[in-house]
Amino acid sequence: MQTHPKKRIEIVVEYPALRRLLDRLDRAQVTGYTVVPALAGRGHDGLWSSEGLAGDAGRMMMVICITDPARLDPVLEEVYAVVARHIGIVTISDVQVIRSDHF
Amino acid sequence: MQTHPKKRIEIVVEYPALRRLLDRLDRAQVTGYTVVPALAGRGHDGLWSSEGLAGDAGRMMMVICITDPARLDPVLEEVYAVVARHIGIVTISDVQVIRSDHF
Amino acid sequence: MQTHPKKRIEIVVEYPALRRLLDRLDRAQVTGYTVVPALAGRGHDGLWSSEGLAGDAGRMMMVICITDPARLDPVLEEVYAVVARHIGIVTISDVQVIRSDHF
Amino acid sequence: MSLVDLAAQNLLSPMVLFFALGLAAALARSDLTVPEAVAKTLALYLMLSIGFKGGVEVAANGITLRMIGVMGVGIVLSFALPVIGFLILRAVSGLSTVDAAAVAAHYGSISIVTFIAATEIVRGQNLPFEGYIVAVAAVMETPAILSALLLARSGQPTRNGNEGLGPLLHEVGLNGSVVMLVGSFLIGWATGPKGLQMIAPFIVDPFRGVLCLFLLDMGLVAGRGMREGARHLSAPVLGFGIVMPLISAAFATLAIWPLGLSLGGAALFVTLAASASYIAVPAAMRLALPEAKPAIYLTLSLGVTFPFNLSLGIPLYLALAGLVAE
Amino acid sequence: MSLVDLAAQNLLSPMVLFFALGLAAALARSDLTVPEAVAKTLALYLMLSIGFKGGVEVAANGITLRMIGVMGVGIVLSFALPVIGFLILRAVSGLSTVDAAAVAAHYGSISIVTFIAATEIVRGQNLPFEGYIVAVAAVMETPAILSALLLARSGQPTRNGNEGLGPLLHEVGLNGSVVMLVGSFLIGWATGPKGLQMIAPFIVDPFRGVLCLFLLDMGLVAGRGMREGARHLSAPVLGFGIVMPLISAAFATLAIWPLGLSLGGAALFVTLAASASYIAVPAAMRLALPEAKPAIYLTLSLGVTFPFNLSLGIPLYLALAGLVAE
Amino acid sequence: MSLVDLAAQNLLSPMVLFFALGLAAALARSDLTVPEAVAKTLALYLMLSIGFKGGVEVAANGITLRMIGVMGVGIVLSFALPVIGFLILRAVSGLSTVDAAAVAAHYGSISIVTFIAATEIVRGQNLPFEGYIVAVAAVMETPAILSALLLARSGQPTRNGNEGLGPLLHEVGLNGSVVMLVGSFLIGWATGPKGLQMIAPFIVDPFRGVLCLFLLDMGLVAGRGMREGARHLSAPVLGFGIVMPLISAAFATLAIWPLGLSLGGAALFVTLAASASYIAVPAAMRLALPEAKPAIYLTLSLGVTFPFNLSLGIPLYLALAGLVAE
Ligand SMILES: Nc1ncnc2c1ncn2[C@@H]1O[C@H](COP(=O)(O)O)[C@@H](O)[C@H]1O
Ligand SMILES: Nc1ncnc2c1ncn2[C@@H]1O[C@H](COP(=O)(O)O)[C@@H](O)[C@H]1O
Ligand SMILES: Nc1ncnc2c1ncn2[C@@H]1O[C@H](COP(=O)(O)O)[C@@H](O)[C@H]1O
Ligand code: NA
Ligand code: NA
Ligand code: NA
Repeated sequence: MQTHPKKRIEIVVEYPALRRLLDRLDRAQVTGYTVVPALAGRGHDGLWSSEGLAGDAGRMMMVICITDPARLDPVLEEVYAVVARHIGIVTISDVQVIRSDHF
Repeated sequence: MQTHPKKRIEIVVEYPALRRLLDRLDRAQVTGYTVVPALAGRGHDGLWSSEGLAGDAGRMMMVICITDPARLDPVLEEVYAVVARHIGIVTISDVQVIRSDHF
Repeated sequence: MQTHPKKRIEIVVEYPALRRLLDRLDRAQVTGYTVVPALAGRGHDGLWSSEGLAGDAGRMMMVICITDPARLDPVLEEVYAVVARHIGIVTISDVQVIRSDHF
Repeated sequence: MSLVDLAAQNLLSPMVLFFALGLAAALARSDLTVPEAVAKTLALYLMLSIGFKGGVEVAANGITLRMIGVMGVGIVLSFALPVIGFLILRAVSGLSTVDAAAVAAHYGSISIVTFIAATEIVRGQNLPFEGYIVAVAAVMETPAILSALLLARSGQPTRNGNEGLGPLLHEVGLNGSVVMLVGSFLIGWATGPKGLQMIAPFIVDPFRGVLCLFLLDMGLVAGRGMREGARHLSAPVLGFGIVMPLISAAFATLAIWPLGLSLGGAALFVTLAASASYIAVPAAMRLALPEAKPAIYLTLSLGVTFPFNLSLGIPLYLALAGLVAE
Repeated sequence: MSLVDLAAQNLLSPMVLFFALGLAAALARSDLTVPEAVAKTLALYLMLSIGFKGGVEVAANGITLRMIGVMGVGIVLSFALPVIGFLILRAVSGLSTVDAAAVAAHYGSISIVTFIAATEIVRGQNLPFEGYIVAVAAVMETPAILSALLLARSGQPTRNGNEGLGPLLHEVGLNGSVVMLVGSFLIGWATGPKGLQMIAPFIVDPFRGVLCLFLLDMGLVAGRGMREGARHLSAPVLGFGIVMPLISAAFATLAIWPLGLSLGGAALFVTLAASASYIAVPAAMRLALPEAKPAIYLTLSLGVTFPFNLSLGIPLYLALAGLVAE
Repeated sequence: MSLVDLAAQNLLSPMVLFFALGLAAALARSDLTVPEAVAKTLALYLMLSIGFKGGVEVAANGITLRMIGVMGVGIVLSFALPVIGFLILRAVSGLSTVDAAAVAAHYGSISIVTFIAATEIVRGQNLPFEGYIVAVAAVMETPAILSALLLARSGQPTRNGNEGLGPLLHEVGLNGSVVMLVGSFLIGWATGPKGLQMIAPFIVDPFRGVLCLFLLDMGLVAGRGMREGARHLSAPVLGFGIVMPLISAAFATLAIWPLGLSLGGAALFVTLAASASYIAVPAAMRLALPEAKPAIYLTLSLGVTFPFNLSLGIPLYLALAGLVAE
């Protein structure tokens, strides 16, 4: 099957900043994204776990966004504007997709 | 450590089509897959969120399948048969695994 | 934006072994990891689903760990020590990150 | 009690107000949410409770010819109403064949929460009703789906055949909510009043409070759906979401006239006909007619018809039922 | 009431019927599920409730020599039964040493839900029972695990030593379900009847209804397990899942003969011995004996022994207890 | 009843003991957890119940000048207490401006669970209290956040302006827990005692039991937080977590002296002032002052102040209230 190269951006970010991040992604006109819940983790800011939490501070989310390599930089800039101030990380990788027009 | 190249297929698909997708993966004789719940997302078909949903229409799932490069095309064909008609996307990337015989 | 190459280790492992795995990652001095719940899957040990489970045996988790290429091998060894005896798989892929010092 | 009084009293019930709270919170973009796992469980609970109680009543009163008659009428309506809905939609809205069929399916099938809300109103008026009505609800869930599939195929010859009707029927018939409702009904029937007594502190006493929480959640989901889905609904489609329940109610009123149901039972039956599915049918449509846009049918059923029925519809159906009930 | 009547009555209780509904739904491949978060919470609720109520009874009656005796017998049985189970499995089944030890561990330990179902049956017969039996349940959970580890090592010299016994004991002893049961027992003990009165509308009144929902879920999980796991179970292993509980029951009946328990208490003790763990021991086995195949022990405990005990076993154990109780 | 008796009785209540169980389990590294979805729902339930009941009381007693006065005093305290807290922290702890402001915000705002625990103690002493106190709780939630933002900016001129105050106020004011509390209050007000009667078996009867389960969960989270966060807390900061509630309580006691509240109402008001937020404010701080370290303010509020208030604080505040109440 013919495939087309894209970039996959994976962001782990604290829940309270999620809405801001998604607004930024919309502003960067990405064609889509998917949010996956994270359960626990560790980083510079220490260990966390969402088990038992009644509130939203202290939960983390993983956001996956497939985008065109040509649009990577503007998208990363928007993402970075949020993640730089909040608890979170960003990774970028190469992927192939089937329907190029979808992204 | 010695590693072996494989392909990682990541599928985001609406929950009602999940059983069909997994049946197709079985038919394509993949050695395994993992299903991860998605919480929210956006794509051509608009925004969605599974929060508060009592029913299953409107939920999305992420399916991850590691497969041999040689078997990629037949697997993709089965996957595509489901995803083409349903709400969802497919990405493929390169990964390394430790135990080649496991996949 | 300038990016730096890292390795992304993705581990799917049964829940009862999770604490051991995370202890091993700490021992290998990774800078962090993220745990994502898995919902269902299939592998050599058959089908499983966490739906309806009151106990923890039979659940699976996905652990994602971004690490420096130079530290990959010692980390993989610790990971492998757990996964070899338990139900689970390990994949490694190349990713880029923005802030190199974070990892 | 006059229709206006009844409507006013209904609008001030905790149930309707919690739904309104959810709706308002979602429209104001509050981050209030009920976790998905809990929403699903609340739905299971409501079906367990309503099914069980219905079964217990049938155990107490036995099967009657009238019961079989009402179930028969229910099945016929579930088959027929989608056809009427489909023809209306094709005439007045610009919806495609497939979208029109999918929407119509929802209106032939039923909404258990609308039904439950109606039982609370009926009970609030101290009206008894036939316990087997919940079985009628169960048999009305699925015929509409078949009806809609035939309608959709009338447009595109054999497009949807690739998975076959067999698996689809299996998936629809064994849909979790159907199994829960029917299973609990059968268990209630088997164990009777003695069984009910054992678990009443769980399925009877807190029932209305749980319903409030569930309606809060439905308000949240409906409000979010309206925010996202409104632009997919043209004026004629919106109008359909209000008019179709009234048409269904009129047909149902006529259809059960000869059957001599109690006032409470008749009101519930009319409500069933007028209600639109939002759990079982959407899931079936994603399988059977994936080309149909969920933004249209989900928004219409949950965001327009459900609020209408909950607030104004049910009191009206009770008044309608008064015209034909014993 | 005769054994047959009792069994028949039990089979028609809402509890058993909801389990059967879950089983049937899973075997028919319905998509009915109870969310994992809710299943876990239902289990916590049941342990909170049963532990607390047991503690309250001990607060009312004080510690007796008999209580200490029964706990001692329970611990001995939990250690000893796995040995018997292991020898039987090695003799009649083709299971490896590790698999046989892992399976045997489940039968020495106990199942709280089986215990709870038995308390409901005992209560349904208006039989009082000793409140401390729930403490006996708690102390019987873990000895079987140690026993099984020793059995497994009898086969392969020192293979499992790499994590040490210390961390394992910590993980098993502080297993969430053990902590919940013991902790609630102690709190019930400390607060006594006054504490119970405060939270009775939560832990007493709806208890049986919640149990029905939990048993529905267990039926679903058991049914799914049977569909997936059945091919891993040979005929001798299947038979073990029925025969071993009977053997355990026989030993337990003899062992408590001298202790003079009430009929209700004796029936519960025999049930504990005959029950097989499906939460605490499987988790421990994944840690201690990861080579043992979960498809075997989980399917056997949850898919064979639990349904047997719930439907026929408990009435039988009640009859057995009648032979030795005061 | 003397203060010592009251404290002793409180320490032996099921509520406090379940919190202690959770704390102990987490500190011992047990894997006992309450699923997140359930924890969130328990919190929603508590707010629904407490809000609704408060509204019903206001419906019964009407709005009074005193009510408006107490709300006004509450708002002023919520604004003022963070300033006091901030000054103390800057004087005695080494915390940065931003961290000190973030911590101070928690102490100006309130904790609904602390409030609920206090209502149970007050009720246990058969003391009536003003229903509108729950509305006072609601209005005290957010002013402290604004206060803290101003304090933080006093340090770094315009650093946090990049998202604007508007969106922040929207997110804070429509925070799920605030909406749930205020919405339920209004619904209770609108439906009055008749509405309460309908849903009392859900929101009243099991309330204390649900609270126990929630406190178990809070103990688990607090214990885990203490294990992780303790190293972030210096001795002065730890001390602040005990002393600040006492200071707040003293101010609150003086401030309501002239208002003539009942003993129960006064005790609850003082408790509100002395309590520290752990749901609404942390979420707001992550948005408004992301540079502030959550390990400090979450650990302090949940791991130090909450346990102190639950065990010793509330009895003390009840005694304090006795000095000024009618
Ligand atoms: N560019 C993208 N990156 C990540 N996820 C996407 C993307 N596009 C779509 N998705 C996910 O796939 C789902 C279906 O996409 P669509 O069919 O375009 O509506 C969306 O709801 C998202 O969860
Ligand atoms: N090829 C695969 N692709 C994705 N996930 C897999 C694959 N094989 C195994 N897994 C996951 O890893 C778990 C354990 O695998 P196994 O040890 O082979 O049973 C499975 O239950 C799946 O969740
Ligand atoms: N090296 C890493 N690999 C995977 N996830 C990480 C890594 N570092 C941080 N994270 C995730 O990102 C969150 C925030 O990271 P930090 O800002 O470093 O505390 C952590 O809690 C983890 O969930
Ligand atoms: Na209908
Ligand atoms: Na046993
Ligand atoms: Na305060």
